[in-house]
Amino acid sequence: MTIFEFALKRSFGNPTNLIFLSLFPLAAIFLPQSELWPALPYGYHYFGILLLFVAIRLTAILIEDRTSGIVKRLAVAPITHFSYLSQNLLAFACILVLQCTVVVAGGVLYGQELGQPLMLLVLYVSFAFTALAMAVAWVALYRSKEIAFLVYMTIIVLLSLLGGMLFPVEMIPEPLSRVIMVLPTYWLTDGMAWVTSGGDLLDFWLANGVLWLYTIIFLTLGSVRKIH
Amino acid sequence: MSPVPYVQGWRFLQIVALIHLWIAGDARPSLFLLILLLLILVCLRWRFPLPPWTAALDIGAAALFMPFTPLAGYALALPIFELALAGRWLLALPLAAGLLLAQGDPAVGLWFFAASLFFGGFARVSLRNERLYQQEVDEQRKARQELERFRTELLAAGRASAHQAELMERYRIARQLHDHLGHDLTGASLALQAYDYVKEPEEAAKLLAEVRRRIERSTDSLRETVHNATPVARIGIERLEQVVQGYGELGLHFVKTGDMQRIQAYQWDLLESCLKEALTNVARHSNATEVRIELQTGEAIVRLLVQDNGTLPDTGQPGTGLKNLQLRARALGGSLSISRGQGVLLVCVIPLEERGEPDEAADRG
Amino acid sequence: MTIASLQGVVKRYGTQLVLDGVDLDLHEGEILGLLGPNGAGKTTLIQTLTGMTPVDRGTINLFGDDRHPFSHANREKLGLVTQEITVFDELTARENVLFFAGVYGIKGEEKKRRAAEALAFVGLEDRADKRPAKFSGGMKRRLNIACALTHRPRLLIMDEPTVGIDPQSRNHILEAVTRLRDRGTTILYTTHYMEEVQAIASRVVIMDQGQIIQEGTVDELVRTIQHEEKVSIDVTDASLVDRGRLEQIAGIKQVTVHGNKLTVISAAGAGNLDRIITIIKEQTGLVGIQADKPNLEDVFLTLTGKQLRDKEEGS
Amino acid sequence: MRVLSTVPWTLRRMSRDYLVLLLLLGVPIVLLSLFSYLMGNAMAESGRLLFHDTAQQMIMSFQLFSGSVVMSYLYYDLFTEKRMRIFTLPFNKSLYAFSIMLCGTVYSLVLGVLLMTYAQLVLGVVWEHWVWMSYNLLLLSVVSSIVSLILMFSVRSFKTAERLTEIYGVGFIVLAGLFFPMPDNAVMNFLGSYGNPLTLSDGAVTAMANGEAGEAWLQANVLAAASLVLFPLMLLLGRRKMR
Repeated sequence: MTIFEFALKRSFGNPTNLIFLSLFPLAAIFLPQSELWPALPYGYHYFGILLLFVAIRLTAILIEDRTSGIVKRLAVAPITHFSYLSQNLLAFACILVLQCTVVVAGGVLYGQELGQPLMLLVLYVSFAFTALAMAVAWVALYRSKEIAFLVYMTIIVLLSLLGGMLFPVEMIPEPLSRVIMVLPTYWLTDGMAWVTSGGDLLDFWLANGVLWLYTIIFLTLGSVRKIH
Repeated sequence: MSPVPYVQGWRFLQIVALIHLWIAGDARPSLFLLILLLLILVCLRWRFPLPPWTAALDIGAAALFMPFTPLAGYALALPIFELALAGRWLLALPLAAGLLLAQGDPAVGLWFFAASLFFGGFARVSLRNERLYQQEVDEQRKARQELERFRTELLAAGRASAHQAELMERYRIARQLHDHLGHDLTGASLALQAYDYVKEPEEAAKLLAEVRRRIERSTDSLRETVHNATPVARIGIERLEQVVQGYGELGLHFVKTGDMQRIQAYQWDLLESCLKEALTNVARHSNATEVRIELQTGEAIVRLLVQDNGTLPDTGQPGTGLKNLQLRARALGGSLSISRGQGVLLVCVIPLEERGEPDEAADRG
Repeated sequence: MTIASLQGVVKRYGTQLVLDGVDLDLHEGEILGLLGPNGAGKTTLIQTLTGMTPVDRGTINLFGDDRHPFSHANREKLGLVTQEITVFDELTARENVLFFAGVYGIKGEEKKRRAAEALAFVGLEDRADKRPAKFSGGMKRRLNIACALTHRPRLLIMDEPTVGIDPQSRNHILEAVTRLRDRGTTILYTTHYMEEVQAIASRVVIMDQGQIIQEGTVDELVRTIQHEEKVSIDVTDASLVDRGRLEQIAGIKQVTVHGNKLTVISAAGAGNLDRIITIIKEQTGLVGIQADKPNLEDVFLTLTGKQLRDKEEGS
Repeated sequence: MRVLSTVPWTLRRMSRDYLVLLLLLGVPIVLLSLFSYLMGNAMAESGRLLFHDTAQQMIMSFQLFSGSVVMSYLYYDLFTEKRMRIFTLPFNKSLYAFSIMLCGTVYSLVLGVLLMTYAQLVLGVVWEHWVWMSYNLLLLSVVSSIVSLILMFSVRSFKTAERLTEIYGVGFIVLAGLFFPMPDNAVMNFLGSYGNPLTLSDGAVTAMANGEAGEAWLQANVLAAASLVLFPLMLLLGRRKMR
């Protein structure tokens, strides 16, 4: 578990990461509630975007390993690529799950209206894994950390815009409103809508299920071993 | 170009088609699970070579949703493609019956299936062709390498026989010198020594005549030996010089240093071929006006360097002529290197055989 | 004993042939210097030998196993010092070494001991708890080596381990490499720097255009090319020397005068030094004689007509 | 004026930096089109297209990031890679830095105008006062460049400076209340109105469109005054850093 342990150490070694990992989630707890839309307090409504950012920041470690040549060393060492990747992902997942828990628990203690906090936590965790898997797949495409990050930023903006995080999904006109159902962020907002307004429990689990299937898909795509 | 990207592309395209059908249809959220399940299988096939039986997983996923949606019927196109790709297209036929179960548009489904079946079969054929082609290329390469090894052995054998022939010739000359020249000269020398002690003029005149006769005979014999030993064709450095003269129109500078005697016949052969090839290339393909040729013979190697001042760009791989020469040079334990910088530079290095008295050479060096 | 070997290895990238039937044997306990210009295929050779890239043809044998040369058991005996400095900037030197020790499955007290040992081996024990971001180039290179030593590899592959560092650090590294060899480690060493190979390698392989074009000991290689000798002679007054007379001596190719220094180039083994000195002594005073020996750089130049290193990048 | 001869080259370098083009031109175009599509013909209370306001705010918002281009060019030319080469050239370094800043500002303005043209020609937004809007884009771009450079000159690490400019850009967008309403207190109100370059320029353009020229000039002049105040500060810090 050396790689796991060091992935944790390195994730917290970077000051910008620290802000992303601690300050932003804490700030999210205290953001106000809107009268009309969204139904969740702003901090919780936008938390998905934060998860997307945190995921790409954490997985930047994988690009660093590739550009610095660490991957070469590990390719020669008696360790499989699978175990390298899974230990890193496990570390990142631990951080994200912890973050979700802190945010939801903080909200409950602070007295935010969260509908069903436990279900919200489940949904956040599901989405955290999806975000992580997406970031891993994305990072596998790039050699430069900066470019991967900048281009992914625009993807995040588009994803959150179309997924109904900056804009109520109901406002999106007909043909597009169907197309956006393929976006993972749509299923997050779908799940969040269930958390606040309730409904068929099956719908909630469907949203989670879709997120988990996406996780598997992106992990399959992102698990390619690239040395250069 | 390999057909593999097209196969992968087709798989993803099928998923896109399903998504389109889903969106154009009722876009029920739960059906998206089916598409994602199939997408997982497609991704797995992209990453790892899955065995054909995994088509059963696609069929299973589709069957699960069959009662609820026509989409599941269309989804059978995926396993049909996989089966056709695996050459089990007969197994794909019963799947087409799924069309009857699905409530969708049978026309769309029919052509979707037919396209999958045909492209699957086509991809199978082109994948197999690619494999066969690669196999053939590899075998040819192997054959060429064996040929090369064989030629190396042949050259070594030729080298050995050349050496043998030289030894025999040397022995023949030595024997001739010893048998005829040697006897006669020894006899003449003895006769001259005896001449000093002979008092009688007749005896002396007889001895002198004998000496003259012997010397005359040995002169003849020497002339004959030398005549026999002198080759009719030009050899060694003269051949190289002749080659150089053949390209008089180019500005050629030929510099040679070292002991040319040490270069063996088979080595001259290679050097000549290299020089010819290099100069032909310059004359044919280059705009060079000056060519510098150096032949250096050292303690252990002979090195031929041909440098021109051409400015035409590199046209890629060296020609077969140079490739062959490279092989020949390697067969003689040497190397041939071509590089392009300011003009083309060709360097051929061949190791020389050990001198008869290596210790002495080392002491002086 | 052969510890690793490549047989008829062919590697293509697209249509480009990078390794063209390479045969190479590594013997236990030797330092094998691998030389060649950029693009000769050195890096690809290392990548195939370490299992980073599969080969298109040919076999690789590591530690006597050619069916599964890259099994975990074999990889535990293999070390790689990469060309890039592959250490984590955000971890201290000791943590870096501990990381790689952990990857090789070393645990507990043993791990700490091995880490300390590796750091001491490259002379970084007093900097063990500093971050490499503040290190000089040479210290980073040394840490880079230490990271490959904790598992005590039998075969250590070093890909240009001394690029861009000061002479002092370089000597330190070279000395460490010879100490490793004395401990019984087999080392494959690639570099641009001839003098390093000349100093430490027991055998040299020269690559060009994906092929091995020469191999042998340094002495053997140098001897093969020795077709001329260069002698520098310092005299009291060079203007008094009759160059024409010197050039008439058998074997002399060239005589040049630079200040009071005469440079005489003659055919190898001509044995004419005595006569040269006699003639010079007749004409002026002799201050000193110095014979220049050819080096591997010259070997490479002789074989290919190319410099091993492009002039501008040499430092 | 040897520095002048470098200007065309600086502009050419900037126009070939495809990543920046993608982020500051490609992404806004996509976003504008998307918003235009999503909002359709919805009308605001003022009687204008709802999308008109959004497009105006978005085009303005992207000017906040104009500083990052200037910053990275200055960083690579004067502080790292090309430092030695540039410092041996026979021209005034401060002037060169200034020319890069001007180029970056103009470049950003050009991108802004391109976006306006796209919005008008393709998306059907009718800008009332092209010149006035361009003038405000320029002011915003100047202020952003100056702020970025001040940040860069006052912190040691370039990475930190980059993060700070991102915080400046995103921060003022958030403070302007574009994502969610800000809490109602004096500080936040100030930062959401006269204390925020984005709202100032946006307000100036909207005021002019509504025919309130006095209010419009007031807001624009506040922005201009801010850049006049910040400029000497930037010079001071820059001179200290460059030595």
